[in-house]
Amino acid sequence: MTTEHTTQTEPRHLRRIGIIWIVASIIGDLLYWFLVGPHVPPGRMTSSATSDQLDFNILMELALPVLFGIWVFFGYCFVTWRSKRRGVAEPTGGAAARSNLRAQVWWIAVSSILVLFLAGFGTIELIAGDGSGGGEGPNPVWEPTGAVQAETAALTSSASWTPGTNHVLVVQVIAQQWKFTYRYPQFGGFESPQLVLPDNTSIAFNVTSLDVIHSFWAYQLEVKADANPQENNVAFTTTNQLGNFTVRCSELCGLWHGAMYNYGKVVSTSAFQNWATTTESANAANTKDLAPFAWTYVPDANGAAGGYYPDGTVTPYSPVETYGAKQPAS
Amino acid sequence: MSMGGRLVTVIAAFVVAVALVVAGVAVFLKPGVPGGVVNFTKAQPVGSPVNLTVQTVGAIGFGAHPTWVSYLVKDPEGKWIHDTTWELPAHTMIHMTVYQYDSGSPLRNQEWGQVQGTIGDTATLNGKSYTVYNSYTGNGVGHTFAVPSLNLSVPLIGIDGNATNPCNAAPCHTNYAHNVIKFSFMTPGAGNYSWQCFVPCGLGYLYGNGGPMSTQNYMGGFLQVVAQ
Amino acid sequence: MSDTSKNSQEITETPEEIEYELRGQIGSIWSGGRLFIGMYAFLLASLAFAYFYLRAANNGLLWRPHNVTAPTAYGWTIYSLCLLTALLAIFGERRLRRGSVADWQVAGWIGVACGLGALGAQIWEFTAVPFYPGSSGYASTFIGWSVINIGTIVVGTYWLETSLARSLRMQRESTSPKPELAMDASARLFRANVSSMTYFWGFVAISGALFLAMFYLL
Amino acid sequence: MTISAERPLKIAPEDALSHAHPHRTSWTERPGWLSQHLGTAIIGGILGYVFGHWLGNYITGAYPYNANSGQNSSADALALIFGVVGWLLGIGAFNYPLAKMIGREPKHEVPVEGWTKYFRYTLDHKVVGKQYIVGVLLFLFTGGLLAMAIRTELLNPTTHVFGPGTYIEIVSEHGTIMMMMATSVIIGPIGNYFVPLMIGSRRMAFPRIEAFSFWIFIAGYAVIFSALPYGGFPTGWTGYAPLQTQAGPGMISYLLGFAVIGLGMMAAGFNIAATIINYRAPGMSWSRLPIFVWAVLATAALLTLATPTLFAAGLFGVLDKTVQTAFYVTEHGGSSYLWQNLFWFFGHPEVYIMALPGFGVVAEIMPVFTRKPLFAYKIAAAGMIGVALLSFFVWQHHLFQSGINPDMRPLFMLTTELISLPTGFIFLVGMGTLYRAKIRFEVPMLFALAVFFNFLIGGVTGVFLSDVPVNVTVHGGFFVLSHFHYTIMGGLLFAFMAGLYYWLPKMTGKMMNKKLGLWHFWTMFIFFNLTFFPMFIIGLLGQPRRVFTYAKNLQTLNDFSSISAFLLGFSFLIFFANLMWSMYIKPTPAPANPWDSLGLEWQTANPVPLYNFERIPVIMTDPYHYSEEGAPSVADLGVGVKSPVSSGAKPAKS
Repeated sequence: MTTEHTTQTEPRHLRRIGIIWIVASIIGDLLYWFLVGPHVPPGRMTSSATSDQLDFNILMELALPVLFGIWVFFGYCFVTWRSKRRGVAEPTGGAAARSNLRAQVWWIAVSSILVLFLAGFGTIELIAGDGSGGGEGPNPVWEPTGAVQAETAALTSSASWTPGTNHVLVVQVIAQQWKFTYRYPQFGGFESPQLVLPDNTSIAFNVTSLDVIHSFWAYQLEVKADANPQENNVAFTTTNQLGNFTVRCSELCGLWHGAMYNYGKVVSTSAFQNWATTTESANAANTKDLAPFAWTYVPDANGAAGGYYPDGTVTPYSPVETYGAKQPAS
Repeated sequence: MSMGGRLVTVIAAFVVAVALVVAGVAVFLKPGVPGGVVNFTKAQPVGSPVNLTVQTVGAIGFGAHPTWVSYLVKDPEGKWIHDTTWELPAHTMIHMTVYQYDSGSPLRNQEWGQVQGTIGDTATLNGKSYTVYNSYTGNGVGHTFAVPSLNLSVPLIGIDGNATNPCNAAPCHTNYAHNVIKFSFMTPGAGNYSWQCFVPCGLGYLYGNGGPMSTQNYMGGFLQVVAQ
Repeated sequence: MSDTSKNSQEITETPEEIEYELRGQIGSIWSGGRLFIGMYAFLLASLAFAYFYLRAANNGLLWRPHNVTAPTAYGWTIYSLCLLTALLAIFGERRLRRGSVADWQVAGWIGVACGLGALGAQIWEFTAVPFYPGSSGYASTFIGWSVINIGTIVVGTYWLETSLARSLRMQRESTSPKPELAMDASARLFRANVSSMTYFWGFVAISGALFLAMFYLL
Repeated sequence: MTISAERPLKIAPEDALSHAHPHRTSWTERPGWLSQHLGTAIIGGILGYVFGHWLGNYITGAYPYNANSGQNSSADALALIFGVVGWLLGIGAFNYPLAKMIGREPKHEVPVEGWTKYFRYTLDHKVVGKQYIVGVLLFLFTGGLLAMAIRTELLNPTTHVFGPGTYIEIVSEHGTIMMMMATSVIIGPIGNYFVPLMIGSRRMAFPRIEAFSFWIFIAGYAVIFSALPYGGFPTGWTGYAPLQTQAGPGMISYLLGFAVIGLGMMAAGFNIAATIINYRAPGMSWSRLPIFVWAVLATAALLTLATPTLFAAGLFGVLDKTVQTAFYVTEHGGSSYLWQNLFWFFGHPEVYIMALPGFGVVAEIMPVFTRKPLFAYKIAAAGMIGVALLSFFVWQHHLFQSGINPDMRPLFMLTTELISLPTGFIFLVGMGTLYRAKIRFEVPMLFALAVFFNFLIGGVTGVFLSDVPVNVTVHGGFFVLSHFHYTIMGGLLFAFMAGLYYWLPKMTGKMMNKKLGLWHFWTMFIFFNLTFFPMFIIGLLGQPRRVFTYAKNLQTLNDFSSISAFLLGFSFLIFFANLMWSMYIKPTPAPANPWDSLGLEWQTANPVPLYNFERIPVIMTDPYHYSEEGAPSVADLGVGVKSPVSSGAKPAKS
């Protein structure tokens, strides 16, 4: 927006707007960075929480100048060129008011750079953060060191975990209507409604569902992964603070969706070791009855599937044949 | 029509609309607790244990969904009531008795075959104590009584699916085939605690969790725990 | 005051205005016909997406157990009849443009018969399907395809039939021997409509071949 | 007085063919008691419903899954399908399609005079536009009341006004009804009424399809409302399978409701696109098209191309629930991901179906109240088209945490952030238009400016959501809920209000009351922001969507939001009062061109005659030559009057 029509008395509006904008942006950004930024939820309990907080704050640092830029511009226009203001000049139409190549090029250039930077930065954070705590599907492309070995070993009966050896802890999250339960394959595959995690450890959450879609949201851990039936959705994070956290279901899953939450805790590695071995032996009687540890659990076609599909009554479809050994004996 | 006439018309139409909305809310959305609340805190000395007796039935036999499975509760006067919100005193021992009239099936997740959160993590089936039940054997599990937020879960073992005298309409009497499951638990502090069943018993619904499993007053409700 | 008809005095349209509106109308039939094909393409693409998605996922190894196939004879019959209808419609339209109204009528009505035959075969096929709808991903998408194809055939045959019926009525109401080929508004609109209709049938023939291959041959 | 080449035009303008056969037969003439209207439609709907229910139970009642579950989805589905067919038969939508089968041409319609035409299958686009106002307000107020119920439940974290089932039912119904409303809220009333007027056309391309789109929209209301007596559906408006497959009979209402509304959307988009392409007046080149028409054209393209996917997804869902296919059931060879992909492939263009007309209204209104030409017209049009195109390539950003194609997340993060470029163009246009202007803060202008404020927040938070790491926190929580309320309610609904206050004088010849309008604006603007801004914080603090219980420490914020929401609801009462007062109780006649606009739609007679323009206008230039000396007039209206040339900021005449 050039100022071709600027007369002697006309102030240089764009410069004024620019100055107000820069001052407001600097103050806003500084205030945000030092006062708000460090407290942005969900805190810094894990590696993904810490890096996602940084990501949020960087976005906010860029968003504030954008917001201020547009607000200042609009506000300035409202004050300066409101029709009721005494002596406001008649506007000038014509070609100059219809488009301004410089302004358009600048606008497109700046917003493109901003957008491309954000996409690039987000991608780097995503990859560097091993998926940033989000669900990465059954075969994660970005994962912490040792995760592949731990995941592969988890399916064997020899899987184990000992503190201090930097082993990735594999936790299976089983969502069902309407509760999460957790299996620990490295501790004999016991299952528990309690989620306890060791400090300073990379955790591989393997999230699956026994029925409809749920979403495992460990809020303070900054982990969120949808639980789909017959799908394994893996999310990683590394704990770095002791404390309690909340787990909620964040995908509408039916009647008791709102009641589908529990609290977990991050404890010291030795306390975790202690809890896990104790629970493993306490639950041993039930663990042997559980379905063998697997990434997903196919329902019994007749009983647990609810009898919606008339399996087995229509030839040639036979659930026994199609499900084969995966079908639990009933 | 004069202006006053038009004004009256609009106001009348508005009143009619409001009435329709109120009626719609009352009929379709039904604020409040479905069925109502059975109160176990009245006529109860403070601190003394509460006896809570319920039954499960395979097909309730009356109401809007006669084929649905449901819980019934015995109110303090000893009458069976179709109602799943129970008002209980806080920090009090609850002695719960379940008359199980329904047959069983394998659990979707054998985790719920474990008795959890009761006093001593144990329950009794027809007088015999148990802590774990393998649902792939025997009669399977009919239902579980579970309060997820209290980590309370008790598998209610099913009756023989081929029993000659199954109960098909509530309330059932003890001359029908049944199991008696007893356990005790402590109520926590005041609050609303939802309870539900983890057996896919909503027959004819995908994963067995639709219909009665997804409708309050059938296979789920609240423990309304109040401070005394 | 808001009653618009009260403000409508008797006016007359100039010939230019009539011609302008008529061109708009012909253009609408033309572009509407293509837009309709676009809409239908997205509908069929959704089905094709479901097909290939479930095929690639092969969840529970239940994409297509035992390589079950819908009755191939029905598939070929339905598709051949659809193709025949399309070819007859296209042939008829070409003959019509060259002035042979009788050829258009004969080809068109045979086309309608073929379309109805395809519809009947598509419906009757349900009785001959050797699998349960929910038994596999293939079975599900096949049922979906059958339902969508019933819709397609109904729409196409209806369009062909209404064109022919219009043509017949034009002949009955007109004194000239070939009113379809006249230069009046009615005839021009009629020809635009027939043209769009043949394009649709051509689209049905091509997309039908793809789905024939997907469901019966692959 | 009719000469052979000319025709009298005191007929329905859609009836361009009638002159071809002046000696038409009397096949359409019926006695008055056989005429078709809303009443016969309702009767037809009820009869169809009863018949369909009987048929479904007759065929499938004995199937074991129907007997066991105590519900027969096939019967419910057939009842609703036949109900809609009966409704359409009753209103007369099938008269012409059936007559066509015996070669009839469109019947000679004598336009109905008086108020009864609003209850009929009327072919005048101006009547359809007004019908749509009532239609979308019906949706809007129903959805709004449900929103009040949601906020009532959320007043307390643990004490429940409604049960959890009823709460989910309310949430789902609110979301679905509002989404359906939002697809049509501007396109329906303003698009149908003003697109022909803005492009200098006397008619719509397919008036029957237009009337069909309205009447099936109303049938859609009945279908989706039927979910409430059926006990609702538990899935929210996104209808995720397999919960969808598990749900009760209300789910059928959802699936068929969206299918029915989808048919209406396709019909509306089809008709509008054909009209804009083919019925522009001479001289109305693409570069002279009013920007609102560009927005509507982009929207129409999305409506026609994206909606078939929704239709297909809904069809598969209905098949899963009735004939037990397994499209969405993973254990049976289907996939729960399939619905998510199909739904969001429609769902994201759907979001822009809602946003674009709002942009169009705002950009159309700005020049009038700034007395300046629209800044960067080409950029604005390119932005609309760009948004429409890009919207097909971003759908997986709804699925960042779902585990679907996780390695594609950087790509979808990029496409999603790229879409903020064309969206940003709208802001450039707004800012350039305001610069050195003379701004009149009339009620429509205030609403239009509020769109910029709200949509800025909605758009910036959209960038937060598109960033995969940040998305981990905000996905599925109140943050995203607040984000899309800022874009849809803050953007679209404010733009709808701007459009309504701006164009109602043309549609009805009556002015909206300015004082009440200002009250309406300020209460709506303030309480909208007070309602939804706290939800960003609530979301960041960890409250998931659609829950009936939440953490106790969030009660203060939730209560603040709830109370603001009730006051926001109150502002809609002010709107309703204003509408009734100004349109019915004590109407003030509007000047012919109350805002002193150059737009072609203001140049026709008032009220708009049936045929819109006495002569088809010849367009000389675009309608944005404000404050320009020696500017050409917009159009030659051909009746001895040229449309006025505006030179400056005359004060509003109201």
